[in-house]
Amino acid sequence: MKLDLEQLRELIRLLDESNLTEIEVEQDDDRIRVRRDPALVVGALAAQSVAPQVASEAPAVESTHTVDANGVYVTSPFVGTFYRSPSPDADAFVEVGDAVVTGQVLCIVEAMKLMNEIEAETAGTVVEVLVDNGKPVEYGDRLFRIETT
Amino acid sequence: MKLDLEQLRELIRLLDESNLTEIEVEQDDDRIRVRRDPALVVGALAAQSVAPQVASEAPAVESTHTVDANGVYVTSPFVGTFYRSPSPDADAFVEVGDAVVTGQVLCIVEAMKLMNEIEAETAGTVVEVLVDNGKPVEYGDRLFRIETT
Amino acid sequence: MFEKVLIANRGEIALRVIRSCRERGLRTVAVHSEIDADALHTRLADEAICIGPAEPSRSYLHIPAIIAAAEITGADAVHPGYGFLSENPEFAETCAQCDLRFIGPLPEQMRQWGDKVSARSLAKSLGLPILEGSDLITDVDDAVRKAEALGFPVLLKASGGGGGRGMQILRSAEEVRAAFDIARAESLAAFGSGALYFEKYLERPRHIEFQIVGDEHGNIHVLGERECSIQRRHQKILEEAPSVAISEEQRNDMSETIRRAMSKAGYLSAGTLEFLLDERGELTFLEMNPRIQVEHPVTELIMGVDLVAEQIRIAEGEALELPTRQLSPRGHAIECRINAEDPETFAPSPGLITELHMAGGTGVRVDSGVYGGGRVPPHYDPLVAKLVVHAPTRARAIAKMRRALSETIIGGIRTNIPLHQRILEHPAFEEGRVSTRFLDDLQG
Amino acid sequence: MFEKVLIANRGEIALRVIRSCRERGLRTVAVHSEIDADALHTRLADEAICIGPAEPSRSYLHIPAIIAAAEITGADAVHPGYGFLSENPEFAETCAQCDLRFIGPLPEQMRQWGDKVSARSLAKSLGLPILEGSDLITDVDDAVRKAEALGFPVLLKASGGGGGRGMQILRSAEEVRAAFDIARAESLAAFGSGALYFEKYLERPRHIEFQIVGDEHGNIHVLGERECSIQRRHQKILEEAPSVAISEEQRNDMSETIRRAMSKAGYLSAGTLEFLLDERGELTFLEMNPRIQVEHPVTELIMGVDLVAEQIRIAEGEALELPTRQLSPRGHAIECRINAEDPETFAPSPGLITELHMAGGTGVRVDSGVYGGGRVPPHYDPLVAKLVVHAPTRARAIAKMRRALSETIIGGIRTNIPLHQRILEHPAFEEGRVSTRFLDDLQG
Repeated sequence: MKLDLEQLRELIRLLDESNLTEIEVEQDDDRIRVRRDPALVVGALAAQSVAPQVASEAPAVESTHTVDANGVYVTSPFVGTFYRSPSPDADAFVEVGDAVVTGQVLCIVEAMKLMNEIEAETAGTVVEVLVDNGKPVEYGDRLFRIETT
Repeated sequence: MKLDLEQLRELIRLLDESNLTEIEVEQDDDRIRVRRDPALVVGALAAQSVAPQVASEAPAVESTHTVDANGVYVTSPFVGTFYRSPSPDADAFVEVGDAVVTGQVLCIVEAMKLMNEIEAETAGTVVEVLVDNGKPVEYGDRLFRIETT
Repeated sequence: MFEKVLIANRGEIALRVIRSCRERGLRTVAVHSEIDADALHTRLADEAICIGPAEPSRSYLHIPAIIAAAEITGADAVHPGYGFLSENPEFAETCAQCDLRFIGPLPEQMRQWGDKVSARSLAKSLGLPILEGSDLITDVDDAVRKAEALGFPVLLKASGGGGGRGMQILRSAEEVRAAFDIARAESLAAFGSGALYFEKYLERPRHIEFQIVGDEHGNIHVLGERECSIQRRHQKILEEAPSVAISEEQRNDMSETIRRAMSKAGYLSAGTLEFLLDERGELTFLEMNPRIQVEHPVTELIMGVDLVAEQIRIAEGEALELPTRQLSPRGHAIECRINAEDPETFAPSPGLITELHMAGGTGVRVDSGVYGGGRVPPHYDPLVAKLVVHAPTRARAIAKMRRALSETIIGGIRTNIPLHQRILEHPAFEEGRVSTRFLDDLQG
Repeated sequence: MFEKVLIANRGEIALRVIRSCRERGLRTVAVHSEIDADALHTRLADEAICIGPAEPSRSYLHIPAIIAAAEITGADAVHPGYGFLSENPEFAETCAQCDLRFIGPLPEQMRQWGDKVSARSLAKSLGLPILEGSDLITDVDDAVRKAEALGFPVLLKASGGGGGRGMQILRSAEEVRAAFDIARAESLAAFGSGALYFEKYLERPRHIEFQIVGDEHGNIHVLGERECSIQRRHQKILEEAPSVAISEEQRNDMSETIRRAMSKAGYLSAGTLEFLLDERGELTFLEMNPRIQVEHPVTELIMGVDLVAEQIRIAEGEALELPTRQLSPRGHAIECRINAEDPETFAPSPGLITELHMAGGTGVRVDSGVYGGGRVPPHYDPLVAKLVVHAPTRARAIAKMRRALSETIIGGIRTNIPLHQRILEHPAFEEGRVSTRFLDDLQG
């Protein structure tokens, strides 16, 4: 297969400049398709013109996980204060590099004096801790990045 | 594979101007498909209907003529009242089908009790009279359509 | 003095509270759902905390999330606005337990006035004239006896109900027998209580309400009445103050009666006493709303007060800033609630606001919760803005509101502006001949 | 009574006039250039006529086009707003010849007050205190003599000038000799007249102006003063009323002096007398503006009047609607002119308004000429909106304006809101210590 990169770049540029989500071209036995996430189109348009919008039809984040190209994120299911360990003197529940199993406690989010333990919903390896110990978190804030196994 | 980018741009423009979400063209062994997110269509239309309209950099209409695909239009250089003849009893200056020469009087636009004779700036044939006798006209209103010779 | 106030609401009332806070030099915290990440209150507060997804039960009604947001931001008081948690005594109690001052009445006052039958008997004991009605009904035979004693037509109401839900007009003993058991079951399902009672049904009453504010120091101010008869399915859509149907003498008499009653009750913060005005001109107490109301601006304009600022002062333990003498209305004010809805079908019309011009100029006040380029989400109530005018006379206020509506542009969504224009052009409205049936008559 | 009024202007003042017309039941005609086909005044008037291309000289300044628009729409009066043709006596005369009532002063009054030297001597003859100055200067030697007689520094001004153009501060005889011939040539080029004169130059004066209205029946009302010292290159950007520098006694005395003077002059319609207030507290007449002014709303708010409605009444031949007693200011009002310009460089910033939220709530008035989703064209003055607040005290008005600015969102273009915020946060402004040099000091 021989790629005409210039042509591909041109296609991507066209898509970028438009508010389309997909372009597909088929010729003889060749087929090129370029796509992007509709959510990004909204962002692009908003930057261009009016509106910064979370599309109203976007599904609510029901779980405490979100996924993107970079991995699985554990997100905060509560507003509260983030703690990495059960008490100030104790070791952190998990560190970067640790393997975790489903149901393992990753951290605590304190709200209304209650210590809510946040458990892993998938097994994997902790590759990033995204909030400092003792910092406030909002609903949906990303806490950890996990590489699933 | 050789892409006809001009054709593709035209397709994108067509999609943009419409409220469609997808166009697919298949010819012989070639196929082109352009798509966009349905959520964006409303936005795009709204943006069209909102906006600006006369681009600020558009040149002012300096002459009393405008041209579009359908021909040459004689436009009103004044606000006033449109008269097709020099007096109520007289014949109209021109009728549909008349040939006119440059400088020939086509009508009168009265403003501040002054009778302003509007002259043809190009030769041609009158193919349409667009305002009724005695009606008010604004600056830039189309008065006649002329087929140039 | 507070330093930071969390506003447990959204839309125009959240912005309304931000305004009074900011003018007093207080910092503000907005809480918002995910869908409201770019909402006006989120953008304009000093801090904003995402507390949950779009569904109200998991965000604006979710007490732990709101309390946690106050904790992490260090807010020292909470203003609940109207709707959502504003009349929830558990929320007020939770705030108190968490050292957060709740800007509103005491939890026990919410309980006292929240149940309609207990509110009626409390009002009666405080010396307020109440609409003739019955005690709680025990069974269907008791219902017939009580209805006949009262005289038909009667209104069957759920003691735990509100906003006009669960009400039925009954015009004979047969209708009572046919309706009673079903109504009890419905009330149980809807409000968790099958407690029902009767009120005398008035055919064409006016809805008149009196605004009060009270402080910890025993001061109660009665700030005149509002006329809120223009309603659709018990939802007010246009309000004015003062009412053409209330004479200065009746206003002063009723204000004094209310002042004495509410002083006795020791009422704290802002509240509204709702009355019906019958065709003979008699006012009878209906219910009490222990919160700031949507239509409070008409009172603010004619009385020259800032009711939200007074609520904040009261919660800080200060005395009211109002003069001790009875205030008199100055001029006339009208409010139109601009809803994102189809003016014919009343179907909600959420979406992107592509064009926006709110009315301006002399004597026009706009309390809006949206912005041009922003989005009206489908999850919440359709009120996008309140257009309020103030003029020396009612006729001039009507002329001003007509011109204010005529210059309002809200593109991209449909609004009920055409309905308001029909109301304001109607001869009966112009002459002040209105009742709670006005809109039914207009559309019927 | 008029039936239909043509508004020979655009932007916020055109909308301002539409409002007063509509509240009086008058129909309105907008005139607009091609570029303004979707402008707010075009959209909101009852009728709109395109009168020419974007260039003002061929549209908003083009007298025949405006008169013809009035003819074809059957308008019976013309309101000129401010700027454009508002002080053009030929336009007022042409209107009269075409049976159109010009809503403003008489042409001869515009001429009397339009030339600065003749305005000075007229004012002096009417008993107004005038800033020390010279007669017209004949040549350079005469200039040196006159400047020395007056005492340095002096201000060299063009009699036909305006808006601060063609003015020079001179501090010695040498500077006078060096400047005179060039200034004369420049004045000739700019204003068609080389007539120059001197005024005493005050280092840090305040700019104070008094609003008047007069009717055909000999009534003249003086509606207090405005403080307009916050200027950039002689363009006002923030105004307030009343002025902290004027005592009640001085206000009453000067109002009475002006009332007598303008009664003698028989002045018709709205007008403004501009004064300088020197550091000893003395007011001296500077010039008279025979039109409605941009900053008129601050007077409307503290005096409770509608100046445009009064202009219309006066032009209809009616008597003023104001009470005969002297009105007293109630509370304090501040206006910020929101311009589409870079707040640092002051470069114009036209374009599409992608997001819009104008301030609202209690005590805020917005007079805007734009809408969200609309465009600010580059051809006209950059004023997009006036934000005006009214509160019981100056301190509260400042707090209210700060919060009003904080909640104003105008996306897609840059505005001078950050500059206003810096002014309102400045201790000298808070304390009311301002002069016409305030902005130079702030930015210097």
